[in-house]
Amino acid sequence: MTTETRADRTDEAIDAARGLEFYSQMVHIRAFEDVVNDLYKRAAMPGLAHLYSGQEAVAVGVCQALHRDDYITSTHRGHGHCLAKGADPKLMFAELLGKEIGYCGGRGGSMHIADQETGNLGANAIVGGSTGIATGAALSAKSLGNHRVAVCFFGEGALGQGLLYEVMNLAALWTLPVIYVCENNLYNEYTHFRETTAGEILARPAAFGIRAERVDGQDVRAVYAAASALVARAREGGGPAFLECDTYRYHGHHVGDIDRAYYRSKDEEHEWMTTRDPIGRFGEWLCEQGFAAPVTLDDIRSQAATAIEAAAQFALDAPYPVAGDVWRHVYA
Amino acid sequence: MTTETRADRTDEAIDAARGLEFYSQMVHIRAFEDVVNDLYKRAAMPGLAHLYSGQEAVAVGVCQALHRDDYITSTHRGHGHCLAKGADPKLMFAELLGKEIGYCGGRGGSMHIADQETGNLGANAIVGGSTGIATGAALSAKSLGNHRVAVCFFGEGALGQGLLYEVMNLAALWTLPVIYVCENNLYNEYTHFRETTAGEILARPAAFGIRAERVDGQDVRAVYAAASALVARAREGGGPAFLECDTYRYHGHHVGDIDRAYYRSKDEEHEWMTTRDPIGRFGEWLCEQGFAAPVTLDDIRSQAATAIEAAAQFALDAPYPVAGDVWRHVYA
Amino acid sequence: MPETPQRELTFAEAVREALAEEMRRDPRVVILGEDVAEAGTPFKVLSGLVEEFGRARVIDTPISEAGFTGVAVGAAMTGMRPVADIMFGDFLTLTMDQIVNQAAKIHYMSGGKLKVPMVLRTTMGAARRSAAQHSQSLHVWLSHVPGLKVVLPSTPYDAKGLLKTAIRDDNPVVFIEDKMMFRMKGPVPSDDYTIPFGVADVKRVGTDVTIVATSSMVQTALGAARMLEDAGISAEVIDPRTISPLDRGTIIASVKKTSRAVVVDEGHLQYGVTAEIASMIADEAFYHLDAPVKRLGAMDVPVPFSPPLEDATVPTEEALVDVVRGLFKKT
Amino acid sequence: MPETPQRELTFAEAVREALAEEMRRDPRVVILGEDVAEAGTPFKVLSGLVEEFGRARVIDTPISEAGFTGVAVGAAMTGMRPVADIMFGDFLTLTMDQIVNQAAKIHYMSGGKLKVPMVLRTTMGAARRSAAQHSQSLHVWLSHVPGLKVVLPSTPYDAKGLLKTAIRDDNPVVFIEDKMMFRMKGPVPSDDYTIPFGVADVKRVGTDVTIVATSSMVQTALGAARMLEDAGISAEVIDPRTISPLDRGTIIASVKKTSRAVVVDEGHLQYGVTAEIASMIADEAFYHLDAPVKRLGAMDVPVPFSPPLEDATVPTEEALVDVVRGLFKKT
Ligand SMILES: Cc1ncc(C[n+]2csc(CCOP(=O)(O)OP(=O)(O)O)c2C)c(N)n1
Ligand SMILES: Cc1ncc(C[n+]2csc(CCOP(=O)(O)OP(=O)(O)O)c2C)c(N)n1
Ligand SMILES: [Mg+2]
Ligand SMILES: [Mg+2]
Repeated sequence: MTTETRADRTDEAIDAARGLEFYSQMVHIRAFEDVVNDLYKRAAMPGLAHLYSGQEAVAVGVCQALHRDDYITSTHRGHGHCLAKGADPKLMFAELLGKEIGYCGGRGGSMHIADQETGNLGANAIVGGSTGIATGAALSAKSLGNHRVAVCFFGEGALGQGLLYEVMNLAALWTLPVIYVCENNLYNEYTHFRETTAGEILARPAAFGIRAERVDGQDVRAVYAAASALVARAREGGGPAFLECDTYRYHGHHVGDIDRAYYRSKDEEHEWMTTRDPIGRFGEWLCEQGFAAPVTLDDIRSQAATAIEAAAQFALDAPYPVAGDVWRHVYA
Repeated sequence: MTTETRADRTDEAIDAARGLEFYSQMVHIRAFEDVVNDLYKRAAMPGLAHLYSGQEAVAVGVCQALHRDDYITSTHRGHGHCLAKGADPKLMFAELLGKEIGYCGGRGGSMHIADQETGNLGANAIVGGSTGIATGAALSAKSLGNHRVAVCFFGEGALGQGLLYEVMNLAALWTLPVIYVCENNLYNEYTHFRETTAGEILARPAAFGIRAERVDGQDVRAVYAAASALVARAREGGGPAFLECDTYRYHGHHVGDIDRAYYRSKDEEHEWMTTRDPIGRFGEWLCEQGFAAPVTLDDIRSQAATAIEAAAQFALDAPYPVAGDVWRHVYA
Repeated sequence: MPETPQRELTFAEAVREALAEEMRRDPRVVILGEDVAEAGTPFKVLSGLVEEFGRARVIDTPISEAGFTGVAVGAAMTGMRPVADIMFGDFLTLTMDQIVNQAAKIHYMSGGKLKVPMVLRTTMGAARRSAAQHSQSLHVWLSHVPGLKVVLPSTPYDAKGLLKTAIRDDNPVVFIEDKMMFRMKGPVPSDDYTIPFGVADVKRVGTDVTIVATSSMVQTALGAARMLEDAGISAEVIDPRTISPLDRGTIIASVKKTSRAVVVDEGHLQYGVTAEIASMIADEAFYHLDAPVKRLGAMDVPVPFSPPLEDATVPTEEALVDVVRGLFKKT
Repeated sequence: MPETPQRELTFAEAVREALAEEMRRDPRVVILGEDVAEAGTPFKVLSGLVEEFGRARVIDTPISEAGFTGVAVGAAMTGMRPVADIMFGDFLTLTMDQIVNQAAKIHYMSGGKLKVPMVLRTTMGAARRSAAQHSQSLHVWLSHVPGLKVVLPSTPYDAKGLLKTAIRDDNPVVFIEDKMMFRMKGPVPSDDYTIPFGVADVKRVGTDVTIVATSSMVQTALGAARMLEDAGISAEVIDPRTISPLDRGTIIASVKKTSRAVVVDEGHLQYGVTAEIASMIADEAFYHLDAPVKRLGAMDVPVPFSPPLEDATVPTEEALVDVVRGLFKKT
């Protein structure tokens, strides 16, 4: 099985409209996470949340390669996946605030947000816990012959979970249309992945006969190109693939993780944020191509900020579930 | 990480005495299993047993590379490992018959036989279930600095279990002295391993940075040579290794598995038994080297048969535990 | 039980027939597990199914209990109705995350939007000289988990009807068969019938004591009831059939009538199924009880291999008779 | 409790002190888990230990709960005394095979020859807005398994003494800390003391009703007892401290004195810890009870994220007061 690096691969055609769509999505995710962080700091959000800021190019690049009825499974750090797959920020905020109108009636919250309508089978608070689900969705797609593809997003921390290897074996044996997207943001919580990950990451899926590639996860064009090829291949019956995306989370492991010096340096953070920011880099490219002027991008960003603020306000104003409804939905 | 085939590697020095010892051990294991099968057919043994016949060269070749205080963990098909590590057939039969004097006071039986004195941490009836234990024993060895090595025997079916990958990752990260010995006898119960095992077996451990080799498991010299090198390397701090041994079980999955035509052919069985039998091949080599005359080997075989029969009789005559003792040993 | 004279099937045949009928009825039903296809499982319960339905619907898996259970969960969420086969109930240990943290909770966590219509078929029961890792009855764990249903059939008739209900249920259902019952015969209608969950079955009517028994312990209880009859004690035997949901009403009504109760289940005694049922009876029938509610379960030891030891660990008819008789000694 | 005026420590500090003292005493004690070293766990319970004992004894692992638990089992069998740290009790699901089929049974299956002296430290408890996969209290599962001991400390004092006992025990011990108690303060002697397993602690003496409470529910019970006092009801609060082994004698003696009992535990109600204890009381104190034994547990729903829903699922002082008062209404 081939393992190769696709960072410098040429794009699937991204025209101006498509490019602005990518940009807008990444900007919306960033704005969403800024507001989540703010809600936390204002003690307006129950519990904690794991912010996706910095990793936007992965969710957007991959989800842009999918159809609306393709499946994704997501993680504790799942807001970006959810938005990129097409969820409505209003209903997402409502879920994060535990409101009845939220995607899961407030029962799930940030770590379990799901949106069946856009094929999002749910975030998952068990590291690696959704790898079986994504593989099962791919089995359904194959059995039902509906030509859907399933994408399983997970952090590199999930490489520690045996379940991943069990299901990769199944996916390879059964030639299932599933793409395992490993977002390597360098840290399993507060521990560098080099301390938890022996050998070579790509060699692991490759050993199971799974096509394995690596891509610069801060380059949305590269992610989109790699994902498009692998998704097309899976859709045509070419079987599973594994895509490692090198990326970085800008905030702490969760919103409360403020003092990070003991596990990563400010310099490292600064370096990633300034030289590899997926939004900044893609914005420059859009301008270089003449697809947008800087001011257009400024507009997109400020409109996004406004829209996201409004969505949060909608959620803040929405009512909680009534306690008497706690029994609902235990059984279908 | 290197993955290579060692079938044709030259031996560690095997002199006449050593050679006869290897031969005798393999012959004892074969005789032991024949008697187990017979006890089952005579309804003299409770439950079932999984016979090791055909795979003797693996247990003997590997255990000969170990010291008495090195550790092994074993499987449901564990009689061969237990004998090769130095257990007494009398006490083994007693265990298989559920007698008080058995290695585990009759509490464990065939699938849980353990012999602390020879470093055998136990057979295990959970496929892959002992991979953590062996790795933990290696952690002890490293922490306590006692220069021991742990060998984890398992069938290729355990490649399906996620736990194996979790602990291989740990062993590689921590450079633990553990050797994962995969006895590939082609079948997971009644299913050919090709239907359950995607990709390349050796590539799996190699992906975790574990030295991975493959050897003809029907050639005790090759197994011994490969194991000796890997054990020495581990003992010197060189870290974990994985040794795939190609082998074959002569009997059914367990003693009751008589009609096997639906999953493997008589021809296949015949082929392995006649052209690759580990005892026959090694006997020929001993004669070629002038280490033994055919009649010496005949003697060894008949003496083994007699000794094993006597051991079984000892066990048949031994008393059961008293029912009132059922509460003993729940807690230490 | 239907009234016309009927075919007799073994328990294993009843299970197989339920699966075959449901697979014919609904193409979304697939079976996943180790050695389920040509081998038909080591217990031969599934023999013949792959011949009828093919390998795309009777799917041999690697030895990956967590993996294929997880795949079943995902498949169930996206339009299939998988039946995952865990060869020995002891291996549930490997699947707990997928069953408990995923399957059981997904419907609730999604606010009712996602469903996981799957069945996890597995086995329980000791006395096969299989030792501590192949003899457990761990069903109480799953009964403790909201979102799961747990079914313990005790006859071929119940097995067929309950399994069909399980397959048609939109929730994850754990269906547990006692290995010792596979060859037990009983009447099984050839037509399509289902048995609702949460409805206990009075397996024997009696007046003096209520024995609540599950799975193969129902047979033990019926045997004990016959022995008690000789001693002049009339035992009513109630089989909850599903321990989650549990039909509390039928049990309580019986105890209010008999004023005495014993609960027997093959799981370990301590923190076992009998604790829930006994404490419920002791609470809800408090003012009707003439004696304490007694419990009988497997001894709290890992199941030993040695026959005389193993035999000492499992509840027997004699032990049950003794417990019942004890209720009539004191006043 | 010792009599001299004492230092106050938080529950987390008490746990850390027990670990530090045992690690100083015995070089074979090592800690294995995710983010246990420099991070000191997300709860910061282990902060400072890696600085004192180094990375060879406070070992960061990959996110491999089954793997490092299995490694702990093997290390325990061969001369170490590992403490494996499972961040959230919800992740026990991933380790069940290693704990239940391996650790719990090895001593028995080997006829007493092999030992597994290890501690599995983990957490329990809801009310942190952490939703269904980070809020469970699954301790009843482990209490059902012969070969394991299960410890539920309810105060800093108990935490230190019980953890030291756990580390010195030659059996696998599951030690479960309620996340909501980590900041609770209480007196903790600085000297070396241990608390024996299987000995319940009467946390409050009373005469009218016995409340058996575990873990953080002990605090709930003490709060309820104060409220009940105002209503003229004197409640005795008993904390079993270890639910396996369970000190049946102390509980029964109390109930024989008070004639009424309520059992409260934070696990789900159905098939939960309260069932064992309540059924035991209803049996052994049958002739002394003036009212049925009542049980209070977490609601039988996956723990919801939304605050008003989550709050409805956990037993509260008010709910406990209501249950107790109910016992005095009927005669
Ligand atoms: C099975 C399991 N173990 C531990 C945790 C606690 N935990 C939550 S997130 C996390 C780190 C995950 O790292 P990674 O997979 O790289 O994702 P990232 O947070 O970097 O996006 C851990 C250990 C968990 N949720 N599930
Ligand atoms: C976790 C688990 N799943 C299933 C089984 C049932 N089982 C016992 S042996 C076996 C096949 C093992 O195949 P392999 O590992 O190749 O060993 P072999 O029998 O060939 O020696 C299976 C599936 C088991 N014991 N444990
Ligand atoms: Mg990460
Ligand atoms: Mg095999």
